[in-house]
Amino acid sequence: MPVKIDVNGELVTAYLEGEIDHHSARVMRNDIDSAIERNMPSMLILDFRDISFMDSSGIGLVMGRYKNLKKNNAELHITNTSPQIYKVMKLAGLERLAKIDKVGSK
Amino acid sequence: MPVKIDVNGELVTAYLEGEIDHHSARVMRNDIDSAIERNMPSMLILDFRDISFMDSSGIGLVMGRYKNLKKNNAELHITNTSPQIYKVMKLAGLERLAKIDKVGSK
Amino acid sequence: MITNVLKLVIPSKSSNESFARVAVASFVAQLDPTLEEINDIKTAVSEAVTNCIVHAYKESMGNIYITVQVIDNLTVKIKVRDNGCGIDNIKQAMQPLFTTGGEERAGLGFAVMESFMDKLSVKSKDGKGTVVTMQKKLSIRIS
Amino acid sequence: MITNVLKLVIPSKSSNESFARVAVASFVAQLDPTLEEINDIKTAVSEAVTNCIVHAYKESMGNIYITVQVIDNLTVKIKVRDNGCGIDNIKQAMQPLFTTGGEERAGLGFAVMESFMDKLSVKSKDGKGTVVTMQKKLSIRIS
Ligand SMILES: Nc1ncnc2c1ncn2[C@@H]1O[C@H](COP(=O)(O)OP(=O)(O)O)[C@@H](O)[C@H]1O
Ligand SMILES: Nc1ncnc2c1ncn2[C@@H]1O[C@H](COP(=O)(O)OP(=O)(O)O)[C@@H](O)[C@H]1O
Repeated sequence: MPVKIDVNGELVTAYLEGEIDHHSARVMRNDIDSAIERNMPSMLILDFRDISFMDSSGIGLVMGRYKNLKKNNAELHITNTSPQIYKVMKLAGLERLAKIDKVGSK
Repeated sequence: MPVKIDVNGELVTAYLEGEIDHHSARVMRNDIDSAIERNMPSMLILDFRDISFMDSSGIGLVMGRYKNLKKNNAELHITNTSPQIYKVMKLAGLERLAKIDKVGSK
Repeated sequence: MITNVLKLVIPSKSSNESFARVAVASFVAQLDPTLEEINDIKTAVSEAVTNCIVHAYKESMGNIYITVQVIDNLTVKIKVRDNGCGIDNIKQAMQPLFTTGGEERAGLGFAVMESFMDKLSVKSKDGKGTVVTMQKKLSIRIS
Repeated sequence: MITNVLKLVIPSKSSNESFARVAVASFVAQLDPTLEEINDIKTAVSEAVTNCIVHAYKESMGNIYITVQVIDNLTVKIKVRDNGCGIDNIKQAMQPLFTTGGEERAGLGFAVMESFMDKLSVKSKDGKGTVVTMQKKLSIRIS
């Protein structure tokens, strides 16, 4: 199970697990999208605390979910990014689309 | 430092660290031998708690030290062997030369 | 002087992406790089290998050839080669956000390689394949 | 059916011993082996690679060729090849405790490979090199 979903009213949190690359991103994408569809959250939190590695496939993953949420005017929030993950997100300019918290920040 | 030496009267304990293969065994061998020479123990304990891997180069290492100790009628004791290490020692019949304690046994 | 070399060949199965970057990272780990350096290399290799799988061989299967050269125990030179479809406009392909991979590709693979490594060069022949060469000099460690 | 293949070439530097076994282990890890299975494979590979470094190429340097074939996602077949000095009496070489490596070699490399893997075969030509082929079938995991 690479994604654990936690629903709290209009707030949905997806806890991602493992490594994000092209290979693993497929399954995660489906899991998150069906959670969005089912729960129609006004805010989605993607929690990266258990992601040990991410390449630009993870950017595709985040951007795709961002677009999906936009349709319902919902917000995206990214938490617990390790330095490696944050560096990739920074390069992609993801902080212009979503609030990004580094690991350890609260 | 792949070997930490602890001297307690005639009892010398060598705490090995890292992985034991042909490459790493050289340094460990020298460290242990000079501790034997310096302290002339009546018992040497080789502690494997921080050894994460060992191949048959480790057998050579143990047998060589056993022979060195024999010259002074000293004993050899092996402690904290992981299942992987114990399996290699078992194959070599090392339990006929030294008392071997598995990790977690006391 | 080349002080160590690794050659590695794997089929373009997407489950090998993870293996490829871990293998290169553990080879480079012998040089005692910083965590950031090793992560940069891992990420760049992941991009290059993924491109072979996603773009070069698309629906087909082929071999991915990875060579890692260590120069003077300090500089890491990595080649990732495929015999796939090739890139006809390399300049365009290397532009950030450009992708032919559809919705879920960010078009940032080359941007990551360029920014995380010191040097990047791409050579390609249409229908023949592509070679990506990347280089990174590690910081000198005082030990 | 061969479901995955890894080819790996490294020079016979003793610092590559650790890399070689870790690389093979992480390749095999894709099959979700037990910890004991992965450790058995790691140990057997370590023995075969060390033999190339210590015996085949002794004071010289040469390449070590490692091939890992995964068959039906269940059986792992590993070849370790060198172009070194070769073994003139294989039967004798494979005997437990036999070594030409002096004091610090236990003469148990082949014994470990034989006991930790399901199959072992050794082919060698004097002055030409040696190929060690080992095979292990993983236990079927119910998941
Ligand atoms: N090895 C390759 N073989 C063929 N085409 C490639 C290769 N690598 C990259 N490309 C082309 O370059 C484009 C940009 O690549 P990249 O920056 O890595 O982004 P992405 O992989 O997200 O598309 C790809 O969409 C593809 O058209
Ligand atoms: N790749 C090889 N090339 C040449 N000789 C080898 C090779 N592998 C093994 N041998 C010979 O076989 C002997 C036994 O090997 P082994 O059982 O692994 O024990 P050890 O490595 O401790 O000597 C070695 O001492 C050596 O003479």
